Amino acid sequence: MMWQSTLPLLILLSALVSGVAIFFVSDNKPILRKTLNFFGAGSCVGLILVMISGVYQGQVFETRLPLLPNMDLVLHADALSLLFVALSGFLWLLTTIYAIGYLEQSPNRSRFFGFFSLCVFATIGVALAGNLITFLIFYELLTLTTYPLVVHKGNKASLAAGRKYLIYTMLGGASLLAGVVWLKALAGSLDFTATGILASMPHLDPFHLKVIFALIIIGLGVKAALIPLHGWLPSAMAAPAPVSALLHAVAVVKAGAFGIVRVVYDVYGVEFAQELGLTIILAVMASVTIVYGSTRAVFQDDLKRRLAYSTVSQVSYIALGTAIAGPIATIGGIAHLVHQGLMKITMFFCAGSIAETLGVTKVSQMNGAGKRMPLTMLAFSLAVLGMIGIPPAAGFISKWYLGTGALEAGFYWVLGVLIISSLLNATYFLPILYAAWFKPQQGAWPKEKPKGRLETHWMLMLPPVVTALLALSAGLFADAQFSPLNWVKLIAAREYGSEFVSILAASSQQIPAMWLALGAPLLCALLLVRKQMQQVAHWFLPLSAGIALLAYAISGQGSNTTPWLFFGSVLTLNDTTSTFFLLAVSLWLLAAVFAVNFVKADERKVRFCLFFLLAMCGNFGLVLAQDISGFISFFTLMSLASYGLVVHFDTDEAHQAGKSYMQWAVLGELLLFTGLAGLAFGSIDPSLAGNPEQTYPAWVIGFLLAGFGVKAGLFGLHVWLPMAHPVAPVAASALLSGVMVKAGLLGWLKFIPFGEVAFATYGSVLVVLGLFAAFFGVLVGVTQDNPKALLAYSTMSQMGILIAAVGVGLKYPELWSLLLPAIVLYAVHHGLAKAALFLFAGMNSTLTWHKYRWVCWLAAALPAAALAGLPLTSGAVAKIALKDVVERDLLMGTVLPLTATGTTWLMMRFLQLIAQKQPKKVTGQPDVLQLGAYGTLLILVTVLSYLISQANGTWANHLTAASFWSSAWPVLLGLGIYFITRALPAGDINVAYTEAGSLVRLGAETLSQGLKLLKDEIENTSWQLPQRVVCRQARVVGLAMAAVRSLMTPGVLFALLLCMLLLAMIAAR
Amino acid sequence: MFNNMTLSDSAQQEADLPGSVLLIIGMVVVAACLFLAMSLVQFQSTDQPLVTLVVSNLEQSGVENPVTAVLLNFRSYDTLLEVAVLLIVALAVMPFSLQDTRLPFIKVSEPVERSLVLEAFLRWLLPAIIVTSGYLLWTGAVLPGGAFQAGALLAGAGILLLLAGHHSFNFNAPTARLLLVVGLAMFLLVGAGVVLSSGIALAYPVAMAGMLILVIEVAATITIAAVLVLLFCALQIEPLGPQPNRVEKEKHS
Amino acid sequence: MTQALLYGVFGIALFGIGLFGVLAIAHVVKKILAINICGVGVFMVFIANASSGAAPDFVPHAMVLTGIVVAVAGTAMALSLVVRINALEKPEEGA
Amino acid sequence: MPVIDVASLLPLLIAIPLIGAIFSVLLSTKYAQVLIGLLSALALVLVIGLILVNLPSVDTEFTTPLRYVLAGWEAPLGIALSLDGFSALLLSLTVFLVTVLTFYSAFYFAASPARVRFWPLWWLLVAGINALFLSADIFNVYVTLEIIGLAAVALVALSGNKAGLTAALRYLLVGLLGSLCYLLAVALLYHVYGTLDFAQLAAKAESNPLSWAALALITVGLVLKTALVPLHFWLPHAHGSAPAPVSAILSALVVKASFYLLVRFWMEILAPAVTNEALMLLGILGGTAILWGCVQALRAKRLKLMVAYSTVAQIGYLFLLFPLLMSTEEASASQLAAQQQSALAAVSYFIVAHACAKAAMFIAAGNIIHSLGHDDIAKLQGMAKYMPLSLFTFAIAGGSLIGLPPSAGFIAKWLLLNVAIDTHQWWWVVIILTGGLLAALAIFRVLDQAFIKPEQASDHVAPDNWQKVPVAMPVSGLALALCTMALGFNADLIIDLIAIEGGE
Repeated sequence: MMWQSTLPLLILLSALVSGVAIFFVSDNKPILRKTLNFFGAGSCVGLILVMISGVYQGQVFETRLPLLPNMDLVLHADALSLLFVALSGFLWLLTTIYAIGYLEQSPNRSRFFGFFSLCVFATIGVALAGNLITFLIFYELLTLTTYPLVVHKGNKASLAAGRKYLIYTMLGGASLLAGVVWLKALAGSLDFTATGILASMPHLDPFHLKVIFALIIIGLGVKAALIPLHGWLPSAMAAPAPVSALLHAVAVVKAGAFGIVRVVYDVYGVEFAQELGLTIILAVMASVTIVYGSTRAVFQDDLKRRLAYSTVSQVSYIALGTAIAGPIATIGGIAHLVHQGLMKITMFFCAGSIAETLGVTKVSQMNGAGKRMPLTMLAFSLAVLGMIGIPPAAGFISKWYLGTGALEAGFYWVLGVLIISSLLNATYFLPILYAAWFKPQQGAWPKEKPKGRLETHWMLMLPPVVTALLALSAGLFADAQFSPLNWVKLIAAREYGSEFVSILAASSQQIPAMWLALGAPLLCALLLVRKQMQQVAHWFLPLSAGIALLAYAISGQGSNTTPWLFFGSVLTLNDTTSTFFLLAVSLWLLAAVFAVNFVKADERKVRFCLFFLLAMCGNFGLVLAQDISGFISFFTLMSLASYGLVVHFDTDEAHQAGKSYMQWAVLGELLLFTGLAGLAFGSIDPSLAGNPEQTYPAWVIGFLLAGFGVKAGLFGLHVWLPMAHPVAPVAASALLSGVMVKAGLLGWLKFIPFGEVAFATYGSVLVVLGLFAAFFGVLVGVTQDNPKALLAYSTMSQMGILIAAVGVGLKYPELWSLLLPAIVLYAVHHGLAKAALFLFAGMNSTLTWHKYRWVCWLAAALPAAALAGLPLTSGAVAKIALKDVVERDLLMGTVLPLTATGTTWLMMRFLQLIAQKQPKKVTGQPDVLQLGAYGTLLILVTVLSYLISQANGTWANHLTAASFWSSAWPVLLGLGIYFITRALPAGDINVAYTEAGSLVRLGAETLSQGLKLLKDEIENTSWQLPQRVVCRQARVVGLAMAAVRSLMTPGVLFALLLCMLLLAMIAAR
Repeated sequence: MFNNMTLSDSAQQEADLPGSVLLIIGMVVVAACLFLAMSLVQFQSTDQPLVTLVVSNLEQSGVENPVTAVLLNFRSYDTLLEVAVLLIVALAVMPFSLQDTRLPFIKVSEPVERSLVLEAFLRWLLPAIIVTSGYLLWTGAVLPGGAFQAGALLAGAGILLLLAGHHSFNFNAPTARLLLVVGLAMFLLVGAGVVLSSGIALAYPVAMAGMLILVIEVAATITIAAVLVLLFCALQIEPLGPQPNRVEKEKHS
Repeated sequence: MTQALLYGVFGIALFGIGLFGVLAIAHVVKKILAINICGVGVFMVFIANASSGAAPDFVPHAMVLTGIVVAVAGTAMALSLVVRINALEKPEEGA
Repeated sequence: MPVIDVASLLPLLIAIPLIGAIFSVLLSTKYAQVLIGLLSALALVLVIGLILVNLPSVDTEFTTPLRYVLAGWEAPLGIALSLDGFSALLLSLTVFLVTVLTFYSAFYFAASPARVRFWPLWWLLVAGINALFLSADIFNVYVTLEIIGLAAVALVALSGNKAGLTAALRYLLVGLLGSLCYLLAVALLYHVYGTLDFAQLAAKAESNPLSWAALALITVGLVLKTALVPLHFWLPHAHGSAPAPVSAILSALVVKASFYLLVRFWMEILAPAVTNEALMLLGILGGTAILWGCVQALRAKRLKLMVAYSTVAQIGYLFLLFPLLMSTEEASASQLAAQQQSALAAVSYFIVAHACAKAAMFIAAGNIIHSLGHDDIAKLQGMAKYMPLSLFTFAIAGGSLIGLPPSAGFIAKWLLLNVAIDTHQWWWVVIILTGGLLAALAIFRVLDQAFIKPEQASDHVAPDNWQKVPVAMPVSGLALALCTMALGFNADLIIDLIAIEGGE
């Protein structure tokens, strides 16, 4: 059919014609120009849609024009090209909108938009190119059409940038041309074919092919900004924002990356390239670029330059994915093409908007920008989180596949690269968010435009919001039918000739009501956008928790399977999750009720509600999620949202705690990422099925233990916990200590194959660490004079017991069936009791002690006693249930009872502090809602442990004298110790860490000072050439030192841990 | 090599190349010429096919002089282009001005300085020259002679006329321009016209060949004469026209 | 060595002399003269060729005639350029 | 089957411009000359169109060149015109460029008194170029060379200033010397082989000292006229100081005419006398020319001078043809022929590409001079705003010269690189690519200036001394530039044309 051979051409022409036409429109006729622009972009998108639907139906689109003898100009629409075409076309439309808003008053607009369209024309050509020479033609055309855009401003900086850009790209172009011609001479026509064309030509000299590959990669690497060919990119920031957006997100860098994909897959063929040993070099190059780009980004204060270096780093993910031969990594790499495009364009849009609206171009000027431009910054934040690879955003999807793919191909070190890069990403991106959202504005904005009804011109606002939402949904609905990921899977399937069906094909909803539990908080969070809704925001908290409780009440056990959400989401209610959910939902509800009046009066009401609701959603979700991606997504949502709760009061202490919390949370995420990637790979690879020893390699378990250990407060990784828990508002503290800390435990329970495999070493380590923490928490806790801090240490201590129990489970798989209910029971007991204590501590100052002295004492002592494990309390039940099982383990069995002694001591100390802090005089009414919530909680503390299924029968055999005694003597001992010892100074291991950190910092600073001195010394000498060399070296070393400095304590620790785990991994193999 | 050109005699010494360079140039030129001469000497040419060809086809050429036959029949195309070369040179050296186009070709005026001997001599020399050139033209068909020789002679007449001082030529006049192109135009006209009879450009029918060649030669003679006179005019460093001031100056000196 | 050959060799010699002149002499008018000498040398080679056989060959004659016209044309043009340049230079020298 | 006898159209290609010249002399009013010019151009287009349409295609068995015997006398006695693929291509190129440049000149010379002399000389030059491409006789070629040389000199001298006249004189002397060298070679060849016809010479030619001497003389003479480094000294000034349309045709066609002859002699007429070492020598000179020309272009301070130096470099590319003709021991005769054919195709494409691009560039430069009164590169700031079309033309043409796709220049470079790699002469690849990069530097140096904001530029280009050029002037340049782009899309047409084999 005719249209099949003309459609690709038409798509090209839609960009070309409008571009050419725009040149002839005078600058005074904006309407005509805009019409032309939109007509071009719109028709392009329309035609692309037609083509996509055609390709989906299996039609072949190809335009073939004779170009040279034996060499045609081929435009071919295959799955890969469509992906890129669709991205370019769509982003063109958005960028056009943006650019019209951005350049409203600037001169030479017709020229700008003309070249802009031509640039898109070239990009589409690159995408649709069906052979190497067509690719080359459009690739070079792209260079030419971009140049006027780079120098558009016509000032010195942009001209210098333009020159640099040209020098790089021209050199690259020459190299590419040489490579292509040579290859053509060897191999003839270079039509792209799915499995590569060179593999089938056995007579070629491998040496030649290697040299050609090098030439071509150098050519493409310039645009893809591979090190050391990246120099032009940061200077090209001199261009206007829409150009940067397009350059970085779609056109130029992607053309390079896309070319690498094409050459490796469709020319050389990935297997053949691997045989030649080319992919490993490319992978190393890409990895170096990733790390280098991120490192440089950390030191940029100019926002756009920081983004530019980020691009240098991120684009190499694509090359990396390509270089790691294997279908999964391929998916990751190519998906990143789209994902990075969406996210990076959002960032540049936002950076441009901020610069245009506020005149802010530096990171250091961004304090408080979130308040002034909330929507823009929200879009920026979404993109940033995605870029770091926070699940479930788009960037995570790519990294996930890259990581799994690397494992599949045996490139373990790639995981390290990914993690280091993510860490660096977080290092340079999160401070921006922090400054924008959590720091107050400092002085007036440099060049603020008058504020209208909206925060800025709608044309500047709409595109980033749309792209941010797309980036989010690309991750959220990763496995949906039309998601980029699914499309990429199709590409990979064709490339490797295998199929990648989603594991979950069918959708089934057995407990549909649970969606309500997850949806209610999210919906309420969304409603917060409206001003009217913000008035009543405080009621949203109990409302959504109540809905969740209701939903839980009407749901039985069962699963919701949703293939299009994440990588296929599974939400399950079974014995364990049901109990945890009950715990979670009741605590959230009670805490929400407790918080209502506090929130109502708070100045940061909306922020608190937002983070509260998001954390709630995350918590509910992670309890229910049974699949890896779903769990980690909700887990992350909860972790990040809690940050807002931790720093709520905006005090220095809160920010310090928040920082520590965030650092550790990110670290945990990265450990988890590694562990889960290993886990996912183990479960994907069919050859390993049925062999748990190989499905769950030791290193994977190690990473999982450490990753969730951060959240669970595993000793050594607990540092954030005692800082973060006390500083939050009371309700939040209660939730943090009561339920959120259990998320780590839940993660272990869900993903470590307890009962199937024994990991004796890990088990022993956990037992030792857990028990040590149990006592350490007590010892440090009793020195605190803030009751909330004391409670936080108590949480650490209690979690230690749970961790030790888990350790026993790892050591003795056969005990697991008995151990699981005991652990759950203990967790529920601790959650309720600890939450009650926190609430009480928060309520303390409003209580009318003088009137209801004994009631108050009772209310305080009851949960304390429960926690201490006084006979007949829930604590006793839980402890005995645990003790019965863990007695097998000598250490645990011996030491466990003693923990009660410590807890008793601690609780006595708590009561003492409470008593000290009771108010002399209370003004105003006691808060009825708080009292009600607390009362309800007390009832739950008393009875819930007896009611849940895990407690079945345990309390019956606990009513014996022996057991009575066994739970009583430690408590008495504890009381004794309490009365012997009194006030101790406050302190924690964190102090030691800080000390160590400042030592490192001191060392680094000394060294860099020394280097600076050396540098000065050299600069003062007269020799020219060597001086420059030495200076450069000194600078590099200085940078490295600065990097060490900036990583700070968690980083150092992290690196140590990583090394150890990797050692373990290697040893285990 | 051509970068240090000079016009003045005084600058000659400075602009000349240093001796060593001259020596090298000389040696190279001598070596090249030696090689050429040696190869020429070594080579004995044997056959000269054209000698017989010219003679055998002479009858059909319309003229008896073999050189004229070659020039205006066998290789008439060369001659056509040669006339074009003359036109180019004429155009190149012509002192063009848009105002002079309306003035007549020949301007008669009182000479500044009369040369009575020359004038008297010219009165009977000019007709003789014209007749002689006509003869040269005519006889070119049989003996050495032809358009170029006749044109040169005719040009001599024109130059004499010019020197006498009564007349001056304005080559921008329409007539002059006609004279300059008439040779080429006639050549083309005849060359194209014969296509009607013979079907081939420049291929004269045998019967009319002599006459056609004569027509072409007449036109060519006129053009050649005009061009040569023009060249003479153009290359005069001191224009001969009525420029009283300068002449007076010369008188005083 | 026949007479014709001698002419030929001398023609080449003339060509060489002219060539040397063109290359070595800076004065333009002398350069033009040198080129003319070159031309004469070439024409001599032609003529020598024409008379080397038993019967004279008329084609080289015709070619030489054409060549002479062309040479005259070139010389004239060169000289006219010299004249015009000179005319442009004169006022400068006078000033 | 051809509808008409194509060969009989060949003389028209020479006659039409001659007639145009005659009428331009006779009718000297402005409109008459323009009208004559346009009519002649139209006629030429018609004739060449008819010829091309009726040309036997490469697929049929008619692969011998078209031949037209003038005056009815077969060679060796008479002179013949012949047309093969290579010359047909160059003729078409000539006609095309002449048409565009005629149109352009109509505006360029509209207000200048020089037009009276320009038009006849213009058509005589065209006649000479056409005659040269059609000629099949080595002496006739000498006459056409002189026509071209003298007409070109006369056109260069039209500028009338001292620099222009000096450049013209130098050009003339070089041309005369080159022609004389050539003529001496003609004498020698005639002495040896007794014929002047291309085909007959090619059949008789053998490798003997006189052939070598003749080839050497021809090569020196023509290389001098083609301005190959190190004999390029005259070109930049001649091309740089002539009026724009003249510069355009000089760079685009005139230097190519002598190159065309070189190709004829080296590939056909005296092919037996050719040695690999000689081919390599020419190649080395070509390579040097590429680099030297580019470096000089980079250093040039005036726009037209820069463009002229770029011509020096581009001529270097043309001479890379010669080393690529070299035979290797293992290659069979048919392989060698194919290799030579593809090398010729590449270089032909180069000729076409360079001709269009260079003409477009000179037109753009001419427009700039026309409106600014100077072409000092350092003072071109803000040009992009005032003369977008001319600048765009310059950029596109520049892209072609650099060899950026999609352009004829790219295709040409691609083909050349292909042959270089095929013949394992990789060092040319390096030189070609380096040349491209250097050219890019030179061209973007100009564009850089043009994009500087006028506000920041020095006040040389205040819009009040700005003369607007008639829109037809930039448009004709743009047409040429777009042509170079269009030629970058379908190379088959031209390559097929080249493949119509020349006489053996």
